[in-house]
This record gives sequence, C-alpha cells and structure tokens, in this order.
Amino acid sequence: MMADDDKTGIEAPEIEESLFEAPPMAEQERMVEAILFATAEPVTVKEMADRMPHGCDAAEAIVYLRKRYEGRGVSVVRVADAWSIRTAPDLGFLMQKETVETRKLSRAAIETLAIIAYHQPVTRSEIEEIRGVSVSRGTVDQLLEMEWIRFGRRRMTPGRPVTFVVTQGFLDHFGLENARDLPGLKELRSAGLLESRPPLGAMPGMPDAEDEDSEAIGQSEMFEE
Amino acid sequence: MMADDDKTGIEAPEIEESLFEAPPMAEQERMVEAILFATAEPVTVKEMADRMPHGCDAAEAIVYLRKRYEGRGVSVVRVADAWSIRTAPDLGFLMQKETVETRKLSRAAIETLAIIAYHQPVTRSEIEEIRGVSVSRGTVDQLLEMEWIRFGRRRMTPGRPVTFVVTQGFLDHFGLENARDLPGLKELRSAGLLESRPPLGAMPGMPDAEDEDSEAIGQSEMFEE
Amino acid sequence: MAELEFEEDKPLAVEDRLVAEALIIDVDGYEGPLDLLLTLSRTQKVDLRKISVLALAEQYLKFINEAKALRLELAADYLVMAAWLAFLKSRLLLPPDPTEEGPSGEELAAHLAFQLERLQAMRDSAAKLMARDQMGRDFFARGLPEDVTRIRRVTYTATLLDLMQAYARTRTKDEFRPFVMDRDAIMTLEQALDRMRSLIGYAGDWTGLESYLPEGWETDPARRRSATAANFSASLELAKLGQIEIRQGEAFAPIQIRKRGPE
Repeated sequence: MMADDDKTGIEAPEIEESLFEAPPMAEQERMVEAILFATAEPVTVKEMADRMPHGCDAAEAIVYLRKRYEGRGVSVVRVADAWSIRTAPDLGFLMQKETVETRKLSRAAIETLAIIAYHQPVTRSEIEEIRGVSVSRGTVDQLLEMEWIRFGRRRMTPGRPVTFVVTQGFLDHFGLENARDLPGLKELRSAGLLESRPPLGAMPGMPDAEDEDSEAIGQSEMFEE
Repeated sequence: MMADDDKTGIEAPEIEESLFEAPPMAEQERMVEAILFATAEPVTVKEMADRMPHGCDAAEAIVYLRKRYEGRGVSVVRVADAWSIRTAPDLGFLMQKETVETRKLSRAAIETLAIIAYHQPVTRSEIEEIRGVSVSRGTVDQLLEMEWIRFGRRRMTPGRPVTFVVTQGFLDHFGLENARDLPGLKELRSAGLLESRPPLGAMPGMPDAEDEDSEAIGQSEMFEE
Repeated sequence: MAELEFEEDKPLAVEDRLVAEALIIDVDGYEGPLDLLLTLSRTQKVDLRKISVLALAEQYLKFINEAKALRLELAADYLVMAAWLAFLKSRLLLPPDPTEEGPSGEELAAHLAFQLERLQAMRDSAAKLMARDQMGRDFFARGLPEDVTRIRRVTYTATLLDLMQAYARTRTKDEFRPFVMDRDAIMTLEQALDRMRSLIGYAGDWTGLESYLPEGWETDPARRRSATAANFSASLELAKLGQIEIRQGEAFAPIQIRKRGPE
C-alpha cells in the first residue's frame, strides 16, 4: 500500500544517527492517525514527535495521512502549527445532536473580533479608531473568555499599550490554517485598508484613546508574556 | 444534497419503495465515519440511521467503514450494541505522554551517597555520625529506588544493624570501575576540592585523612555478592 | 409609519425616506457618528471611494437638525461630529486660505472617506468570517477523545564531582562552620561582666583587679591581656552602675575595687 515503507531508512539523515531504526512510514502514519483521533484539540508536530518512537518524522507522516483522508467523512486539517481531524463541513447536517449553542455574539463583538483578526496586533485605541466608538470592556472580556483573542506584545509607543491578537482556538473554530487565510485579506491589504492611518489633526468622534490605553496597561500587567 | 427531505411524510418501510434514491454507499460510509468520529459516546445503528438521510443503510455502511479501518491507527469497534472509533490496541503506548524531568540530587542525598561510597558497608548510625545530622528515611529510600545503593550484610554487632553499599548501577553512572577508584581526601584537597586551610589541630572525633583512605580500602569487601 | 410629518414638504426618494425614518426611530441603534455617517453614505449609491464628503456632511447636518427639532436626545459625540462637519463643509466650500495651518479640507475629507471605507470593509469581513463553516456548527471535533495519561518521570543526576565535593564537605564540616573570630584567647566584656557580677558579692574589701582574672588566664600573655582589659572595662561599667567603687593609688599602681556598701 505504501511503496515507501523501506525507503525511510535511506532518506532522512538525522534518522541514521539513531541507534534504533525508526518504524516504517506506514507505521508512523498509523501513529499520527491514532494521536489525532484521540484528541479534540489540535496537536503540534512536536507534541506528536515527542510521543512517537525515536527517529519518527511526524511531519512527513501527516502529509501521507492528510492525503489518505481526502474526500472522506473526516479530514486532517492544519491549525497554525498544529494538526487536527475534523468532520467534513458538508456533513454538518448529521450532527445536530452535537451542535453546541454558542453564545450569540453582539455586533460590536463580531466587528471587534474581525478588526483584531485583520489588523493584529492591534491596540484598543486602534480598534476604537476603526469602529468610531469606544470598545466596551465586556466585549473584549467576552472574546478573551471564549479564547478567541489574547493579549499580544505591548506596542513600543508612549504608554506601551497592550495589543490583541487572535488565538489558535479562533483559527480552529473558523477552520483557518492561519491568520493569512482570512477571507479577503489580500484585497484589503492591497486596497490600503489595513494600514493604520492616524487621524489628521483635530478629527472628532474618537474616544479618548489615551485614557483607555493607560487604563488598559494598569489592568493587564498580569498578562505580560 | 438532501434530496429526500420532503419524503419524510411518506411512510416508507422498505428502501425499495422509496421514491428517492439513497445516497451512494461511499457517501453513507462518509456519514457513518463523521458520526462515529464526532459523537461523544458509542452510537447504535438505529441512532445513525435516524440521523442519516432516509433510505440509508447504516449497518452496511459500518461494514465498509470497519473494513477500511482494518490495520489503521484507529479501528471501528463494537461496544455492546453500539459502534465507536478507538485507538488500535497496539498503539496504546502513544496515549501516554511521558515527561522526563532531570533534577539534581539533593544535598542530603548526595552526602549520604558519598558516605556510603567511601565507607561501605556502612550503617545508618555511622552515616549519621559522619554527617552530624540524622538521615531521613526518604533520602535512603530515594537512593535505594534509584538503585544506587542496596542493603549489604548485617553488621555483627548488637542489634545487627543493616549496612548499605553502593551498586553496580552507581559505578556505571559515575564511570567508576569500583569504589576504590574514588579519590581520597588528600587527593580531593590537592585537586582543590577541599578548602586548603588545614584544620586547627586534629579534628575531634574524625579519623585522620590518611587513616581514612587506608581504612576505606581495607573495608571494601563490598561488591561480592 | 409610512410617512413622516416633517418629510412631507420635500420630495424624497423612498430609500432616503427609509433611511431617515430608521435614523429618527432608532437613533440609539447607531454605534456612534461614524456608523451613522456610513449609513447615510449608502444613499449616495456610489462606491465609497467616490463618495461626496460634502454631500454627506450636509446629509448629516440635516439629520442632526431634524433630530433636534424632534427633541431627540443626542449624545455629545454626535454633536461634536456635527460641529466638525460644519467646519469641514466651510473648508471645502471656501477657497483655501494660505495662512491657515493644518491639513486642507480635501485631506480631511479624504481621511473621513477612508475611515468610512475601512469601517465598511471590516463589517464586510466580519460578515464573511461569520459566514464561514464554524466548529461545533458545520464541522466537529472528536466527540470521544481518549485520555492521554501524563506520566511524569523524575530522574536524578549527580556527577562524580558532586559526589566528591559532598564527601569532602561532610568530612571537613568543622572547617566549614560559619565564619567567627577564633576567640580562644579573648575574653569579652560580657563574659567579664558576668563573672565579676557573681564574684563581687563576696568582695566587701578592696581587692586588686588582677585577682579577678579567671583561672589559667594569667599565665598565657595573650589571654592575660584580653582578660585584664575586659575586667577593667567591666569594672568601669559596674562602677558606672553604682555597684562597685574603684581606686588607684597613683599612675600604674594596682587598681582595686570593692562592692559598694548600702549607704
């Protein structure tokens, strides 16, 4: 079935250093399959490799596995630097029983989420600049709680405001391999709509950005990475 | 995709009587696969059939699916009258994540070990006399568990106290051929491992360094079983 | 709800009317002036990049005036925006004043258009995002995950050097006692005070200070020196406390002490 079974010994130079021969690739593929089936969360290549016998190439095994599941009822999907198995989206109708009622997000929360995803890392005052209204604490808290966003690095500007970025959980939920796959991202970028253009002089309407930021700093020391 | 939606009103006991064709078996197999993957407990054939479009034969689809997973990393198994996807039994070892933590031996443990190595066979009370503090059970247990020390002969003195000696594992770990290879106090001192300041007069209650060495050699009846 | 009183004297497109209607009825439903501006801009039926900011400013100001006429409570930022748009309008209409500083009317208008376009783009993106297949709704994770048992194994290590150092440490622990001055030949003031206090009770008569030296200390010169100094200091201390009296016949003559009587 897998013509490259005995090829594994020949290729990868690192494997040769090992005293023990790595299992054949077909075996490694089975292992990766078992690991991915056993967990609901995405698993990184490193985590897989750590659990597999010495000399295994989890990354290569996944390539084979992914191919094997093409067109099947479940598929092997990439989420950031991790992998998981998910049911094929066209079969969602079978799963009414499994459907989890997600808390309905407010329009403000959805917009805030989109802005963070497309503009990340982005500060609270930048989000407010784009939306033209202040961002309520509750909105950010809700997104944090859902683990769709998290704190990123502080911006190296006066006040060192904290930034927000989206999480692996966000990518997983929306079936995105990484943040670059966001729909329409390229078009937005080439249209210049993702640039941050500070308001000119005395443009109105923006909430007191400074206040917000300095407040945010005081409150978020604990999330420092 | 769901061509038979509006058929549900018609009571069709037999598939042949159905006005609409059931999805192809390959499609049904996909459905069964997705259902078994995503459901939180084993699923009976009836439950599957209830969730699948009308006219599907879940039982037959399972036969195919089961075959497909033969020899794979996971398999379709029967649990009472229900079905479930489980890790292949030979891959159970992947379901444990072993983390090895390397720690430095505590000061008490290494001192106890050193005394045993230099003075073996040595009783607990002798160790305590040399260290000047009592030796905790945990320390000795730890060394026994690591298989760096073991029980030696009982001392032929009142109470017949048990003695401790170091093991072959200990010698292997420290790259020693035998315990006599351990450097003596004099060598330790000339190697700068001891403070160069000579003791003020004789150390009370301590045999002289040289004596110690010769004694240690004389004492090593140890590794004979 | 089909007609609005104040609109009747002006012919308005149905869409305009609907927008105006929505604004009046639901002014609180707008998320700030920018949101309102974006809604108003839709009546221009052009690409946001080709929008007439001047026309938009006029629409906004009209809306604000109407809202005021209806005595609708408008949040301050709506009024700030109105004032700013009035300013912008004048800038756009009047020929540029070369003495004026800051961005030109066109620049301000362009930035406002950019803000509107960007907000609209984010709304479209949000909609696209929410229209994606979502986990737990369209696709699903493993329903029956298996427990991954975590085994923590601790291995301890030590090097031969550690071992030898440990041995050296135990065999020479007296050498490693905490640092203190070696006081074999030293008597402290405290020691002398303690000693003299206990002895003084027996000495009703004048006694030479030397006789208070502890036994064995008078032979070793180093000890004798230290003890003498300590005793002397102690006697001064006791005298100060009024417990003894001190006398000395002349310089370098022996010092004598006695217990002070209860006068």
